[in-house]
Parts: sequence; C-alpha cells; structure tokens
Amino acid sequence: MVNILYFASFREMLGQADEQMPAQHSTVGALISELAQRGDLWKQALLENTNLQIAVNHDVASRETAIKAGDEVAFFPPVTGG
Amino acid sequence: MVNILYFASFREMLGQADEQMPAQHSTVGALISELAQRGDLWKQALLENTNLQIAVNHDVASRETAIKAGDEVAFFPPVTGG
Amino acid sequence: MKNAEEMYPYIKIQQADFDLTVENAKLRTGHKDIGAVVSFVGTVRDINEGDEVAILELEHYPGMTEKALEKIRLEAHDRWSLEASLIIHRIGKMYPADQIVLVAVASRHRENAFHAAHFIMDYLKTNAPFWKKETLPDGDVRWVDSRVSDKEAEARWAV
Amino acid sequence: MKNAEEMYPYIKIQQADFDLTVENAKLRTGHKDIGAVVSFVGTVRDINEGDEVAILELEHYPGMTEKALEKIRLEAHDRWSLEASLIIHRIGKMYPADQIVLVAVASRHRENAFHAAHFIMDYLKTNAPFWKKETLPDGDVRWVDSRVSDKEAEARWAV
Repeated sequence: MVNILYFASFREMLGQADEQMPAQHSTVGALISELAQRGDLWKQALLENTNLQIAVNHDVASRETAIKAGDEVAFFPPVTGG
Repeated sequence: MVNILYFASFREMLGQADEQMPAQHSTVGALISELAQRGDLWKQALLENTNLQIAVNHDVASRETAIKAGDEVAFFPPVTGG
Repeated sequence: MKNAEEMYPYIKIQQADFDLTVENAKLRTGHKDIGAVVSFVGTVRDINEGDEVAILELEHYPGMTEKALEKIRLEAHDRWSLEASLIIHRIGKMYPADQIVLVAVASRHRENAFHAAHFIMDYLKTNAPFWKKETLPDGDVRWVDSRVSDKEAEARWAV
Repeated sequence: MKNAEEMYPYIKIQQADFDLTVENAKLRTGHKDIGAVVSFVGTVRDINEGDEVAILELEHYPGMTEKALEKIRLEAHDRWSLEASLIIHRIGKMYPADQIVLVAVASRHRENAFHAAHFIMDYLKTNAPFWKKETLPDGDVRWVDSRVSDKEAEARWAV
C-alpha cells in the first residue's frame, strides 16, 4: 500500500486528510492520474493546479518521482509558515 | 575655560581623567600643541599618535575643529565596544 | 525508533509559547567561545493584506517539518562558522502579537550569526511545510497565500 | 535639563545585566503591526587573540555614548522601515559568557529588521565611545585593540 496525505487547503477541498491506495503506480504522476479520475474536484486539485506541491517520504518530490509500497506521498499548497 | 577629558589607555598613560584649561586656543590642534609641550609622554600620546580620536561637545572632531570657552574636548583611542 | 526530540534536539514544533531568554540560555549551554547570538522572532501581525486578523492557525506536516528544518539548519552550519543554532515553530491557534517562530544562532563573530539566522528564516518560509489560516474579525476564514517576495528572498542565497 | 533616560528612552547604558524576554516585550509595547523582531546579543568570549580572558571591563564616555548610539539608531530608522528599536550596552566588569550588548529591532517584515540590527551593531562597534580592557588568568591586564574587520564591516553600509 501507499500512504497518501493531504494538507491545508487540499485537505479541506478534497474532504480528507489521508488514505491508503494499493501500490500499483510507478510514479507520483501515475498515482495522480488515477486520483484525478474521481471527478472534477480531484482533477482541478491535483492535475490542473500549478501550485501543487508534492513530498515523498518527507522529501520534496515531483510527478516524476518513483514510488513503491510503503511510501508516504503528500499533496499540499505552497508553504506559508514562519 | 575648556574642559578636557581623557579616556581608556589615554587616561592611564597621561595619569589623569580630566582637567580645565584657559580657552585661549582657536582649534583642537592648537590646544594639542600646548599640551604636547608638557613632555615626551604627551607629545607621543597627542601629537605623534595616528590612532588619536577627538570629540568636541560629544561629536567626533579633528585637529581642525574650532573650540571656544565652555567646550568639552575629549581624547581617546579607537573604540572597542559591542 | 527515536522520537523527533531525540533525532532533532535543536528543532522544536510545539503549541506552547516560548521564552526568548530561556531558549537563548539553552542554545549557549555547553558551547564555548560564543561572542554573538542573533535571535529572530516572527510574530502574528494584526494586519495582513490590508485586513485585521483575529486568529491565526498554523498547520504543519509532522515528520517532514522536523526533517526540512534540520536540513536548513545544517545547511546554515555548512555555509557559516557557527557554534550553535535552534529553531522553534509553534502550531495551532495564535493571536495578534503572539510569537510564532524563533530562530536563534550563536557564533564567535556577529557576521556569521546575522547571515545564518537570516538564511534560515528565508529558507524556512519557502521550504518548511507549515500553512497559515487566518480568521478575520467578521468570522471569515482564509488560507494565507504564499508570497512572491519570500521566493525572491530565498533565491538570493543560491550559491 | 532632562537626564539621558528621558532624552533617549531607547538607549540604555547600565552596569546591570538585561533580560532578553523583558526587553523584547518593552520594545514591542505600544507598537502595532510588528511581524519580525531581530535581537542581537554580544557576549564576553572566553578567548580573545588566542588567550583566555578572565575579566572584561567596559569603560565609556558618558553623554557622548548616548548621543552616538541615538544617532546610529535614528540612521537605521531613516534607512529602513522600522516600527521600533532599542540599544542596551553594559559597562563595568563582566565575565566570560556574560551579556555585553543588546540591539533589538522590530519591523513589519523580517528583511528590514535583519538589516537594521546588523547595521546598528556594525556602527556601534566603530562609532560609540566604549573601550574594553581584559584581564588574563595570570593577572595581566590589556586594552583590547580595535579590529580592522570592524572598520571594514562599517564601510559596507556606506551609501
């Protein structure tokens, strides 16, 4: 399985903080493609959003980043701390 | 009268913290010339010392700075606070 | 597995407020030859984007936050000669004038401490996973937008 | 005639130690819209010019010191958009790790506070009439020499 986390406006927009998916996608991009099929909201948030930030296992990642079973993938907007 | 102050190594070297002199010198340079006549120690400290710092009435000054009765003239080495 | 406090003793993510004097003393403890300590405290402004702010809420990504902050901290130690540094970032609800973040850096000479503290803050602003949500006095709630100026501030430090 | 405290409320020359938390709170009191506070603390290093230092004694020029520090402080307010600033400098005997000086600057955004605090320290180092005398463990006493690096640090800020 792959652990998926949503933060801040993404969590609120998509209505969930985390979920698990079977580890059947080779990259973050492939995972996003499947999630986007859930509807317009998901497509907008993950596929068409140029502000999308991605982390894999707590490191900054991109759509090209490879993923495997046990990985933690996170989606969130640009950070605004400090 | 002119009030003269000596600080830090100058105070120690010249053996005094302050003194008053008649206001008969038009500039700091003229005052220094008279003080330097007191002996080698004074000549070294005030006339031949390229590190000499001067203040008149709490503002940075130079040998050319004009002085008059009631002024406060201070001699000291480069500052080292902070 | 060790907890975050053991793994990253100089990184703290907490709801509680912090005390500058106490944290400065902790920072310096056990380190010799310190001549300069620069502390940056970020506070909740009462105005943002022209609107009054009533409540600021800080969300973060547990685990990634500590790792990102430690990476920034160590990068600062690589770039400048530093004796010690620490980062504290609060999460949860805060109010105008509250302290949000502390970056404290100790070094022999002031130049390094000033640069390193500034660098850590600029990187934290664009690289550490925190998100601010503000509540206006009328009850409106909005996520704070990231600033272009923060990206530019970070870019200045590129080698 | 007013005393120095009334003339220069944001400048303090004192023998007593200071508390960073207390001074930060005072700095911010009565000022709105502060988002960043940068505090610099200069401390007595236990080593100088390769020698251990046992005692550091600070002498100053009363009257001129306050005037010089206030001039530097106002120059910082001219150059950057600042909400508040203060300078505390201790005099008399101090010991390794003691606090010597505090420069604290509050502004809306961090950039200004960082630059202004750094500027004030660089100018203080070369323009405020303080002199340091150190006593080594064997009892030797010497005046601290001014540093070329401090003159260079000041020169960087020339307009």
